Amino acid sequence: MKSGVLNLVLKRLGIAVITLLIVMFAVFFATSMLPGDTASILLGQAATPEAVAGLREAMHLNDPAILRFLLWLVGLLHGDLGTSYANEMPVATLIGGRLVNTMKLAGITTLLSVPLALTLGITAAMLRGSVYDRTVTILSIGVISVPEFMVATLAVLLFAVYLKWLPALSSVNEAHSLTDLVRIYAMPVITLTFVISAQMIRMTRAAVIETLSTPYVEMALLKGASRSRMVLRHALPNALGPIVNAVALSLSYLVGGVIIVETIFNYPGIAKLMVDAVATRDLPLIQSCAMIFCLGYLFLITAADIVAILSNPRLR
Amino acid sequence: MSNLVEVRNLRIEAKTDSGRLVEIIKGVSLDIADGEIVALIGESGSGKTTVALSLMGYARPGCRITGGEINVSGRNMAALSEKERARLRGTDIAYVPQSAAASFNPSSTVMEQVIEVTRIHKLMPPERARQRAVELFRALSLPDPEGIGARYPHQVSGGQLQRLSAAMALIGDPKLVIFDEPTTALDVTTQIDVLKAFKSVMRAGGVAGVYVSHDLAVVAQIADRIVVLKGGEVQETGTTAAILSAAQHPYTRELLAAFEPKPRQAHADADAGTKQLLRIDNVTAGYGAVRADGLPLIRAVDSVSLVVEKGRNLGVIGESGCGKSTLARVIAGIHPAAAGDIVFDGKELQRAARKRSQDQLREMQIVFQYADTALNPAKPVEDIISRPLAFYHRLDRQARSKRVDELLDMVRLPRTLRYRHPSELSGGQKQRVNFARALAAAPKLIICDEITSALDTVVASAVIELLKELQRELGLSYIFISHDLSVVEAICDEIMVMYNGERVEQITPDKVTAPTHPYSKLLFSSVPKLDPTWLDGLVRDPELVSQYGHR
Amino acid sequence: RATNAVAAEPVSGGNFKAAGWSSSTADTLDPAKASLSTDYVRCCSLYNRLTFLDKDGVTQMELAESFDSKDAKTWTVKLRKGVTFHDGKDLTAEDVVFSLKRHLDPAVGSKVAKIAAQMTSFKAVDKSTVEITLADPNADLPTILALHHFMIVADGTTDFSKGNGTGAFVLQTFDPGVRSVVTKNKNYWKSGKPYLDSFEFIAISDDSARVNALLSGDINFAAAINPRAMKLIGGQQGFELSKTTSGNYTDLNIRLDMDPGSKADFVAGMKYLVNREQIVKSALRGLGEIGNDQPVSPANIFHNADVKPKAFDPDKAKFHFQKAGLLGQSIPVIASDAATSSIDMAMIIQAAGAEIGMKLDVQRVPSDGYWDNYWLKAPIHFGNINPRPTPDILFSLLYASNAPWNESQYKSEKFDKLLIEARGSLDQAKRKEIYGQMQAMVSEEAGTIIPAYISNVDALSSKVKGLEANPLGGMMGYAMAEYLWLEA
Amino acid sequence: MTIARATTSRRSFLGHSYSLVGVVAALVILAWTLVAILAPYVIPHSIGDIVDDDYFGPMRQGLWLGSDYLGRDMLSRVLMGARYTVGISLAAVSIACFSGVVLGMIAAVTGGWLDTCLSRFLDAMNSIPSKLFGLVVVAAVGSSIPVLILTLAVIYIPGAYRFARALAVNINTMDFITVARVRGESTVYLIGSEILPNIIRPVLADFGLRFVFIVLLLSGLSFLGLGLQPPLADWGALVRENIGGLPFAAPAVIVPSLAIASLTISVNLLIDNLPQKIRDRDA
Ligand SMILES: Nc1ncnc2c1ncn2[C@@H]1O[C@H](COP(=O)(O)OP(=O)(O)OP(=O)(O)O)[C@@H](O)[C@H]1O
Ligand SMILES: Nc1ncnc2c1ncn2[C@@H]1O[C@H](COP(=O)(O)OP(=O)(O)OP(=O)(O)O)[C@@H](O)[C@H]1O
Ligand SMILES: [Mg+2]
Ligand SMILES: [Mg+2]
Ligand code: NI
Repeated sequence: MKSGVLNLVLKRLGIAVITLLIVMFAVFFATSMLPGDTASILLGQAATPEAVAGLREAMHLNDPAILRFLLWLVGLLHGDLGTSYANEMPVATLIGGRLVNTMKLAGITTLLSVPLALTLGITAAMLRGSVYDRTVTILSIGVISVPEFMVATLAVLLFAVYLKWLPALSSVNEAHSLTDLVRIYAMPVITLTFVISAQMIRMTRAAVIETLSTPYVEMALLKGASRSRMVLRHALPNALGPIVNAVALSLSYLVGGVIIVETIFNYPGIAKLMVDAVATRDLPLIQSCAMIFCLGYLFLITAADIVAILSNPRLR
Repeated sequence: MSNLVEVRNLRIEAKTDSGRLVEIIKGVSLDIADGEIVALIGESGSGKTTVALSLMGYARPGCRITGGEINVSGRNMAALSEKERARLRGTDIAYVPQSAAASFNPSSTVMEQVIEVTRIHKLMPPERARQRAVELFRALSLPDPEGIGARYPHQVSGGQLQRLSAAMALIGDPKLVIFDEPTTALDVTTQIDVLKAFKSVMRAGGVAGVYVSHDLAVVAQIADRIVVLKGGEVQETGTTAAILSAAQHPYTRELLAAFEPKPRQAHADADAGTKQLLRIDNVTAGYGAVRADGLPLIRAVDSVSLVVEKGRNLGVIGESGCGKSTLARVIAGIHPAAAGDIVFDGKELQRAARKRSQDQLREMQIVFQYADTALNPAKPVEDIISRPLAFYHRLDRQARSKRVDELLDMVRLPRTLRYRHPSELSGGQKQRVNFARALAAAPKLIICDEITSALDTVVASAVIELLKELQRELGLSYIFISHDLSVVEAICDEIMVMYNGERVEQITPDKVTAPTHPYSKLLFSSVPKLDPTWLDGLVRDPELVSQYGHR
Repeated sequence: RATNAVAAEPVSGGNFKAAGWSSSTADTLDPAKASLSTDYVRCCSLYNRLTFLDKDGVTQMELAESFDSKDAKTWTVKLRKGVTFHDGKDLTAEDVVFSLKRHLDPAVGSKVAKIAAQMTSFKAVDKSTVEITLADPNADLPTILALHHFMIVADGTTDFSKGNGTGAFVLQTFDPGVRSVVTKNKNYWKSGKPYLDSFEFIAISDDSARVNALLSGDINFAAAINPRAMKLIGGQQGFELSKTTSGNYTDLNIRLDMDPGSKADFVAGMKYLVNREQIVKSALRGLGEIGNDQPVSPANIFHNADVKPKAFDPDKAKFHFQKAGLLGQSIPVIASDAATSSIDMAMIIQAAGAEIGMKLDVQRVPSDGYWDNYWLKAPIHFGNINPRPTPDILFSLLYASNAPWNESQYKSEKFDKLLIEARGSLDQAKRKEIYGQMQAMVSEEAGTIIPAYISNVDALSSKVKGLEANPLGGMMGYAMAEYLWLEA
Repeated sequence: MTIARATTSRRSFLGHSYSLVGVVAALVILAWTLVAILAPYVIPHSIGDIVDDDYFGPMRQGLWLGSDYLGRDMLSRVLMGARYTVGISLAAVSIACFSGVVLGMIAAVTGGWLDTCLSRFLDAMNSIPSKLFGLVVVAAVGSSIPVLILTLAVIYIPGAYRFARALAVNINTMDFITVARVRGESTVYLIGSEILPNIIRPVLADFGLRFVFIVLLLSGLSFLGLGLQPPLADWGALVRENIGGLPFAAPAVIVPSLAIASLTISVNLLIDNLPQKIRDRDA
């Protein structure tokens, strides 16, 4: 059994590496499809043909793009993410702190939203068709149907501008104490929780409802199990597969999708970095960011797949 | 109040999806005294499971207890709050479900589920509960009583699961145990051990029981009294001896009469130019990793050869887990053989069904053992049965509808059932829908895997009659897998005995009294008799039991 | 309500936090590469220029003590003495020569390479004198060198991440695309300045977030706020607005060398179709001045007030379109968020067109890559031009026949001649006259429609003092850090 | 199961049973669809016309929903916005879910290489940032409403695929699928008639959520220059361009938000309370 799981994990890791390569190439291809290159974009309005040609020469952009891509891949094998075209800093330096920030935000949001969403999803499933269930449905759909930037802006207006309880900006460098930390992260985390919870709530609800009608849950009832025991001990473990998939898909949003939250709260994370990189056609930076997103995504779905398999002894 | 259980005028209604109410239990009353075992017998679909469940104050989804009282040790289960009911379930009243396989949570170990009752009601420390469970496993003659608890449900055979669910019910020392067809998946040799265990446990603890079964011989061994149900009404109640020897009600008599199936008449054209329909040679198949020689690690079927002649039937019997279903799947091409040849109707068949032609697929139909999982839960019965009609025979809508009615009639199902989903059927009803679907294909050979295990004697013998009739009219052949020897005897021209994946003997029905192989001897001597004293008086050859009993 | 803080007694101290509107990983401390307001603000706090433009648009000396030339071709620049870089090195002529010469190297990627190209030779005459020779006479050189890109850096600098300049602040933190913090330069050569202990600059690209951050007290200063937020801030205690009308404009360019711009009547019709008043009123919410299709704004001393804006006249427009035979055809107009307010302007023009049966197909294209892919290229597109200190720069960059950014492909020999004549002349009155004539020419003949000069509004906490408007743009021409102080 | 029983009262009509909530939700959707169809004939002002000197004007006679940031009539813009939000989103989500679910079921039924390749390919697609993807689409094929719909669909196919496949894989191991297989049924029948009916509920729930996501992403793509061109605007874009009115509680930002919420909530409630065909016909 144990070695079976190990084998499975190794196999999945191998497949993940291949997926990563596909993504890297797709991103490369996409980037080279975009009109304009780093030189002309950096020069912006000042991009005269001569100036662009000169800068291209100086930045070694005249080498074929595919060659630069391959060189970057080779560098990657040595743990070198390359140097940004746009500002000549090592990509690792540019990404470093921001990646940590992104992870922090994602981590805190996960800690808050996953338990919340699962609780709401499970309770809604238990009380299916009740007023409570409907309220949860309406609220969760209502909350995601409000655009993210509006939720964030409303939160700022309310908590920062009118009530002055929280700062409007999440300046991570000003966190010196736990209270600071709470104050800084409160609004971004709440906004993101709003955004990602609905999917988890709905999918948890759907999955638990499916398992609640199985004979073994009925059997648990006939053993005198309480409602919570039936759900937590019998229904939930068997609904875990779809639930962890939904959780993984929702959380993957936290890696690359938080651009709006980063913008509004001025939170220096990696999503904005990627947008900047695309805007400047900064291939090494785009590739590195894309790789991080992809790794995050692959990590999550692989973890989800493995949890799903582990939770079902039949698949082990 | 003198009796442990007093049910008065119980009414249970089911609500169909149009909101129409159907009364499925129409005023049932019954009593069970302390320590008494009452058997519920009767027609499949008569409401046995429903009545049994109502004793726990429970009605299946879509059903509702609408009237009457269900007093269990003085409390009306129907009127209690859900919380109070939960307190009684598992401790005062325990339930052994009809389909044990589906009633185990696939994601937790068997032991956890067996001792769960003690956790829920805080009856004893888990350590103590585990010890007790192991004692019960041993009493129920489960193999490896110490280790079996650590397995997951899918690692345990169907017959074993049935016994494990009995252990699950008994661990809370209930005052009343409800057994819903607890031995349907057991071969007769195992059944004996289990029945003995039930009897001793119940007798020792003074436990009362409700025993739902279609098997009159089994009921005869275990029950003190018998309640006969039909169409949601009690037909007759009486002590076991009285019912068996002097039944009053015509339906009961019918049931009893049907218990002794008419033995198969020698085939009219038995000798007239028999032709081979199916021949398999040295087929080997199994599960697990494939070894270097191309054979699987675990061999469930080991070099089995057999022949089925046109218009003749082959019975396959043997212990639970001996490879009967696997053999059926191999022939049908669902589980391609690792070695061996299959010749059907003169032509060599591909091992995998995928590669066989549509006609070949149609001509050989298989009826799966577990009707629960073989029916698509999302489709109504009529869609399920009419699909082969549309697929193989391209019948139009009207013709299909007509044929569905005919098929339902053939398997003794009311026509109104056609609109229901499988979840709204009783165990035996599902089994018959499953069979009707195979008939719809109009095949030459039907592989029947336990198609009567959930049927009462009347319906079962009707189905057997149907099989014979079809055979006469259309020259069909059957491979008949069953644990029920009398049914096999009734229909089969040849009987193959399997043991541990191998074919140990092939005999003809008229010779069942004199099998040559020792395992066959043990098997045939274990068939229960309608005589209530049979079990207590049974003496088996201890050597045989130790050699072929449960490992 | 656009209050300018009246000079009170400045106080020293305080940490100042300001937010601009854009930032990116391409943020740089290399003045030659500076391209966004963020870069300008940072460079202004770290470096000095030889000259700068004061609030009235008059060129003042900064690191230079004097600019002298007899023929406007060879210029002698005397440098201020006693100026040191942050690393302690003295400012010398070599530094100036290095700083200016860099722009000619294509590898540097200077934004002003084209303008710098007229400087053909540099000579460090002595430690504090530099001689600059131009290809052709240009009286505006002192003003040209007031551009933000011509900041003076230390000789031989290749790594600009230290921000080593002579400016009022010393770099503490710089995180491209995120923020920068600079602290007071104790040895600053302008005595008493700066007042602030530290100056932090971030960018909040979301308009309302920027305003909200100011209102919640997270920052002291929000640059370039949306005009629609004025109502909000104006109604609040403790906040003020500062309005600057500089020469910034968003223009609609119709290329004269392509269809449909090659039909003169189409261009004429479009000029009548643009409802300038409505653009100022609705798109800019009053924060702008009506323009008359030429680039020299009223803030500039050379502005010709006699060139009147064309009145909105759909009938005349219809007449011209009919004459051009284009009425009823669908004409694509490219707009993008990259060019401020261009989408709103396009919609206003489109709506006016719809009234007279002129179908304008407004195409919103991504701001990403806009300048590269559409600007100057599409037959009809929007541009956005930042303020430039002199008409010469504007005309030679945008309208001369060989101008690199000739937005409408306007070609006029007469115009080119006038441009060179004015450039070489040291006679202010004559230049004003020539520039006036040129303004009239482009207004009438070029394919560029400049409906309005866009004002910039910065919002700030009332505690911030010392802010004055500057023709080079908001935030006192991006140089505010040095001049502001925080009321105790 | 007592604990998972719908308690809604249902009414029947034309061989189907309906719940009240479902009917109300369907009516809301129907109303918006009608608005979408009729909008051009009923809007009081042209959506590009500036009719108010003020901006973020309040609700008042003539401008029933106030004015937007440019002073245009909000009522007209919201009514016209329904066309794009309802039409484009529904088209896109249908394409996305249809292709995703069909591919997912095919992968689950077929298994083997096809499954692996398809899964990896779609995983890879899912990890390409949608902004990059959008830009590439604009650059490669330009911008039009069909392109916008396809882009939205392509962005959401991998998610729908993953979810449907996860569900279908479980069903695929059931005996009744084996029964159909040995009957010789085609893949099309297997996925359409045997698997789909068993996963339809979660698939529809997923459809509802994806619909919400697409409604929101729609405006994001418009801002990338993909699809809707000014002065046309979908509801998300209306919220976005008028977000500056939020501190003033301007109807210009609140009304389109409510419109989005009413539509998306209705779609999801309808999915939870779909009319059910009544099988029982022997009443
Ligand atoms: N939800 C439902 N709607 C309508 N009828 C139902 C529903 N559930 C069960 N029934 C019917 O109720 C009757 C009693 O079912 P029950 O399961 O109690 O039968 P049973 O006696 O246990 O039969 P078997 O021996 O076949 O298991 C059957 O005829 C069945 O078709
Ligand atoms: N999927 C599987 N993987 C591994 N072993 C299996 C699998 N299915 C069946 N087996 C094993 O193969 C053997 C034969 O199983 P099979 O189902 O053919 O038994 P059977 O004779 O039909 O028993 P029963 O009478 O209980 O239905 C058993 O020992 C069983 O444990
Ligand atoms: Mg039953
Ligand atoms: Mg079997
Ligand atoms: Ni039986």
